[in-house]
Amino acid sequence: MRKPDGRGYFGEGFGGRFVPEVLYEALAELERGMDAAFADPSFWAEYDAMLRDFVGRPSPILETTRLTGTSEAATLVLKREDLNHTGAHKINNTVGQGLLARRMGKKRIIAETGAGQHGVATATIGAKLGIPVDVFMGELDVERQALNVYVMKLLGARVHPVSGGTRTLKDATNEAFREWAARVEDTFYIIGSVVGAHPYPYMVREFQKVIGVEARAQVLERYGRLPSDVVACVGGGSNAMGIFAGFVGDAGVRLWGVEAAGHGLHSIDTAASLNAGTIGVLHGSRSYVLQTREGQVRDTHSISAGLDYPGVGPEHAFLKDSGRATYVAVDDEEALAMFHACAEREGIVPALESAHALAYASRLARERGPDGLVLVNLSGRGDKDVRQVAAFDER
Amino acid sequence: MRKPDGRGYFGEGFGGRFVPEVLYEALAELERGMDAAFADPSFWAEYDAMLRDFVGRPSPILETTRLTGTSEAATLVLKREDLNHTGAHKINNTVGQGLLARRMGKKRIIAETGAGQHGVATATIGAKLGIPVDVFMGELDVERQALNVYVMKLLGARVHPVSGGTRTLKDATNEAFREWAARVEDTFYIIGSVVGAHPYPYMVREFQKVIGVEARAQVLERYGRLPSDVVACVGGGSNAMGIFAGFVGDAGVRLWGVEAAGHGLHSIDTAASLNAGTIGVLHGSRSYVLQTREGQVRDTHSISAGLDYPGVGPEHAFLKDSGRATYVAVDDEEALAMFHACAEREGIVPALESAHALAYASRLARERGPDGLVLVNLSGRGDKDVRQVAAFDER
Amino acid sequence: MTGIERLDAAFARARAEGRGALIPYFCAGDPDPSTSALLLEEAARAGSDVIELGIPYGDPLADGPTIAAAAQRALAQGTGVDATLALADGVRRGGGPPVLLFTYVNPILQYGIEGFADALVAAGAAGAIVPDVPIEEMGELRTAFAPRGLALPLLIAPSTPPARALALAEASDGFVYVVSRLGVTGAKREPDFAWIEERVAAIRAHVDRPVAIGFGIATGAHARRAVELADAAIVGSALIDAYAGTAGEEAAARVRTLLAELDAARRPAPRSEGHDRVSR
Amino acid sequence: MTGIERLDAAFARARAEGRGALIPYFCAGDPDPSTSALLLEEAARAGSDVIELGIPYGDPLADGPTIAAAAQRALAQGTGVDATLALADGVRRGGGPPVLLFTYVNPILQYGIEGFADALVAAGAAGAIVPDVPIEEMGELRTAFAPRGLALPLLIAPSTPPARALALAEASDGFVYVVSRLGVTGAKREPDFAWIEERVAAIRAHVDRPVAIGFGIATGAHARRAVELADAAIVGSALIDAYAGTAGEEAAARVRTLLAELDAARRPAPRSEGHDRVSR
Ligand SMILES: Cc1ncc(COP(=O)(O)O)c(C=O)c1O
Ligand SMILES: Cc1ncc(COP(=O)(O)O)c(C=O)c1O
Repeated sequence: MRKPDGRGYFGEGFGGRFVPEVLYEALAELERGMDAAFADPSFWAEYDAMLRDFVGRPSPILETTRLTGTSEAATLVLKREDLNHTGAHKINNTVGQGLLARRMGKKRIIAETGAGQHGVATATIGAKLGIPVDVFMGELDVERQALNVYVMKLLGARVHPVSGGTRTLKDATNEAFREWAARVEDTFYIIGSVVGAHPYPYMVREFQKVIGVEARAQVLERYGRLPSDVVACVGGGSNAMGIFAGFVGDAGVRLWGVEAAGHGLHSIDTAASLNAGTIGVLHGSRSYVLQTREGQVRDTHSISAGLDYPGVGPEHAFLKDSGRATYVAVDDEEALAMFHACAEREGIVPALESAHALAYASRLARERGPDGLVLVNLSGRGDKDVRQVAAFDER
Repeated sequence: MRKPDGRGYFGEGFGGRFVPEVLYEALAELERGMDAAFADPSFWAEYDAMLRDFVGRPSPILETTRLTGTSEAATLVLKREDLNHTGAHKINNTVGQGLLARRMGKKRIIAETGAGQHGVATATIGAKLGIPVDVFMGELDVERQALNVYVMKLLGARVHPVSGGTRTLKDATNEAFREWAARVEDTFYIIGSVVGAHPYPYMVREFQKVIGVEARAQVLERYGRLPSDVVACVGGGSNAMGIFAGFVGDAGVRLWGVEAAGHGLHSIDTAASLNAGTIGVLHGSRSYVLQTREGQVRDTHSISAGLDYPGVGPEHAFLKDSGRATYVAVDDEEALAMFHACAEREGIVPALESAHALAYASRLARERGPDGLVLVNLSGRGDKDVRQVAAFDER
Repeated sequence: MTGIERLDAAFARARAEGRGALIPYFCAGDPDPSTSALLLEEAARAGSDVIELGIPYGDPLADGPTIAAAAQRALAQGTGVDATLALADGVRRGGGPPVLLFTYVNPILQYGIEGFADALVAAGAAGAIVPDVPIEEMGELRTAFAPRGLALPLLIAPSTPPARALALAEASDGFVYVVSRLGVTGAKREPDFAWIEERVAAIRAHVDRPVAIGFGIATGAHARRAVELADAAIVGSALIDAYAGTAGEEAAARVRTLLAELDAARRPAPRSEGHDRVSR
Repeated sequence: MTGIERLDAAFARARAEGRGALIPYFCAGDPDPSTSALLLEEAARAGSDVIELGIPYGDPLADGPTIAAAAQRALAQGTGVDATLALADGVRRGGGPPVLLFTYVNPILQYGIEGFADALVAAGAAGAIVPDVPIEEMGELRTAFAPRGLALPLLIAPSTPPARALALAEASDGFVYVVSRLGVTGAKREPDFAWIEERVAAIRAHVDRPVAIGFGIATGAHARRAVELADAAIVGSALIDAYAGTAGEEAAARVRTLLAELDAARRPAPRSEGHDRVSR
């Protein structure tokens, strides 16, 4: 798995750097800073130490015992990103970008957030490093995720509600870009997934790659063989790219990205960009986008806030078109059922995002039969979702 | 650190088995089962594997960078029990007792809970092992900790509100004992701290000892020496006994237990049993108890639900009276200030319980000066407390 | 007479009269101090052989909701150890039956064990049942109680292994307290008479001492079955349930009614009066 | 005449008349389709040298709240690419100044680049500003635009390094768009004229091409300073703010007033009339 080309393209046409000129040099500076850091073993040493002591890595793998409900299913193994500090894979990336921000001498960090997970992870690294953090969050999400808003504030971050557009993640991202444009010199923008303009999709993947590298070694050690399948949910795509990165060179391992079908792939209420979108430019790169024929970005829907995004990382578009990975979708109902099943049968309350991946992985494990070995990325814990599910179940 | 004597006493007079006859044989059976399990390497192998894959152990140690606010302070190191599955040290114990329950062929698990952490940890292991769980919880706590109640239900546990007495943890514990008395044969009672009748204080300590064993090795490896001081908060005392257990044989290491002073040690609103209590019997063992001169157990108060308990494990009473450990207290206000400081300066939202330990450890680190090496048990994460603190701060 | 001797005498009298013994339980100070005294008089008047009198305790591990709530009410009105002993003293002065205290261990520890024993003697109490002190922890209490002739009956539960049950029976003075079923006190759950029958037989085969059945004895029928199988019926929660929500004369009247039912039940039905029982 | 030629002619005329050029920006379809047409007529009548016409876009990364909100209103009423081109066509038919479209790249991609270029030609538009396509990504657009004589001016920002700025200036056709300050469009934040002065001088030293100043030009004073330092002032958010909340004739009148102020500001004060400027 290599760097994209000089202009930030994966394969022929996915990626790039579609941003206003005011940000161009900031991205170039970021790329230079990133290249220098990536070439510096002391940077990785710092990153590794932080992942170990602060984040709690390596995260374990856990064999499920009751999840598929049958002994005829494949072995189903969870990669436990839910055990990370702040409860999801997001922190792997914010630690990396935070250290890079400090190395580049930036005085301030900004971030966008939807459900609040990336905002919390960014506020967290800002607090640890002593760098002030401003988080942009759609007004609607500020209301829906009041608890995470308070956690970000506890961590010393300022949270800015964004009132434009659909008042959700997409608009928060727009606003973060705009804020960056206003203060490029002293500000580091920590993007939360493998999206955005080059070098973000590559950089975030490199910071999430630890998931796949660990998981590959762990599975080999425990089972003496590689998994037959690797499954991850795809919002922007960072947890999926992170785990895929460990296995993309293993031709025999099938890679599955699970999108949020919402009310259904063919409904208007979906968030499955790769399955129901078309190629376009959003937030600085070319990839699949849920959009109208006129090129307006569509409103999306998923029960899971972290998957409720109209775009997807360009490297996934490349993996899809090249056939290396397969992208499927799981709807709200199936994800919700799996949320409950995982809690009741495995003692783990998964993030609703991760429940999408689990649902598909569980199906796959039953299909594969006892010889299969399915590895699924449990990208986060579901504490953040409990209130929403409770409200949902009460209806 | 040894087993208590045959009757369950630590030193001369702390511990024992003060329970109604109906429970006596159940405790004897439990002791036999425990002894057999403890002598069986395969039991510990199962426990270790579960701690690794399910709980996420070992938990790391983390050097704080900004917490004491001065470079003149001792090195202050956190043991990260907050990173455990379900967010606190409680799960180490429920995994152990859960495996023992299964080994002993019990068909049902019961537990008491205050803030809900032990209830969640018990529901979690019940779900993982497929054993039904009933949790007893004071009516007042059910109201105050609605989120944890829902999490327990998600995990498949039944939660029974207890209306007697002060409608809090003490009464939930009474009720769990009563329920056990009614169904001793098929029921395993998982107590949540180093309290209760023999063999619970010993057994729970053994299941929490992993904290201290890990931490000792980690500190030695990282710093090439032992800590000068080890600090932990004390509610029932399990996280403290767990970390103390690693160091009690190292005469040069000072051990500090931090109780909740509430509104102040000399006020009526305190929960500091060792500092403000007298010797008595509560929940089956003799130890320090907050009680009236007539022997009625007093209402307690702490901002932290997990420390809001009128008793304390008998081994702590022994360590206090023998002088091996020192017990101090931190009040609501100082704990709350540290809750904020730790979030803002270290990027970790600590449990309010743990904030008591951190507050004292931070004082101690400043006293010790640069040569000191203070290890503090960060027993849990504060997500569960965020709502309460938000409400508190708004006043 | 020592406390133990008074208990022995009470059982001996019942035996001599060819009937079972009746042991009502009351929580001292409930529903209020003066009603509590009235209820004790009522119990004496109804011919109780022994009275069990509970010292109110806030964390009664062996008690169900009825007695726990009674204790809360009594505590809220300030009834402690001394007030309880004063009530016991009142029964003695009124010429009532021996009073056996029922108390958790912690109030005794705070009172001081020796002092507590002295106070029992001074109040003319026969001894105490301490449900959360198993025989293994009895040492200190026994050391204080034995020289003063105070009884310290032990409880045997369905979960007590047979050999241990015999040891407990042997170590009990006054009588052996057989718990009728698993669980805590309370009138809601039925006694397990099959188990009681078996257990009492085993005890009697080895130990010559009266056996009382308690926990869950709530009706005349229960009491009758208990005294058919053993020597005495202990009734607690059912009495408290009977006066629940009342006080004074009303409470006394309700207790009187239930005690009368229990009194009738403990007497062997004369064969000639068999039809009476049906028509009553 | 090609689009580029029309732009060149417009700037040449302004230069010949010894004044700065005025380039107002409007968001097509805002506040409603018919008012939008009225506003364009107003702009033509006021002697605008070029009109910048935005294709409404829901996720305008380079725009502040004013233009973003205008686009939302226009989209809500159904104004898309074709309606925007029809408005541009209307300006041409009415004999107005050259119209330069302002559009994000995604609507172009969905329209198809070649088709979009054809449509521009058909509507008589002079070219397009595409703010989210940096020069590195310009290839395809340039390939379609160049043979059709359509302009593709580039933006230079304060964060653009000097060498890159010269490269961008050289690659721009029609004019060089110098962004007056960091950040996105919007009338709230002041232009940084010191920086503009320096940057324009550097460009002029190397490139012979008109320079326009945009972003944050909100008042006559701003516009005057802009045309003192460069060749043209671009005014967008201030115009939209001016008609905010109105429509039809009222909106047109408000735009007329601001355009008059801007028109006055772009004309050099004749030295003999110096006192006039003070007394006005
Ligand atoms: C737990 C969890 N999983 C997955 C996602 C989706 O993001 P990505 O696709 O970048 O992994 C999120 C986003 O918030 C998340 O919180
Ligand atoms: C995080 C945390 N720390 C400490 C405690 C106190 O318990 P113990 O003293 O047994 O460690 C609790 C109890 O709920 C807890 O949740």
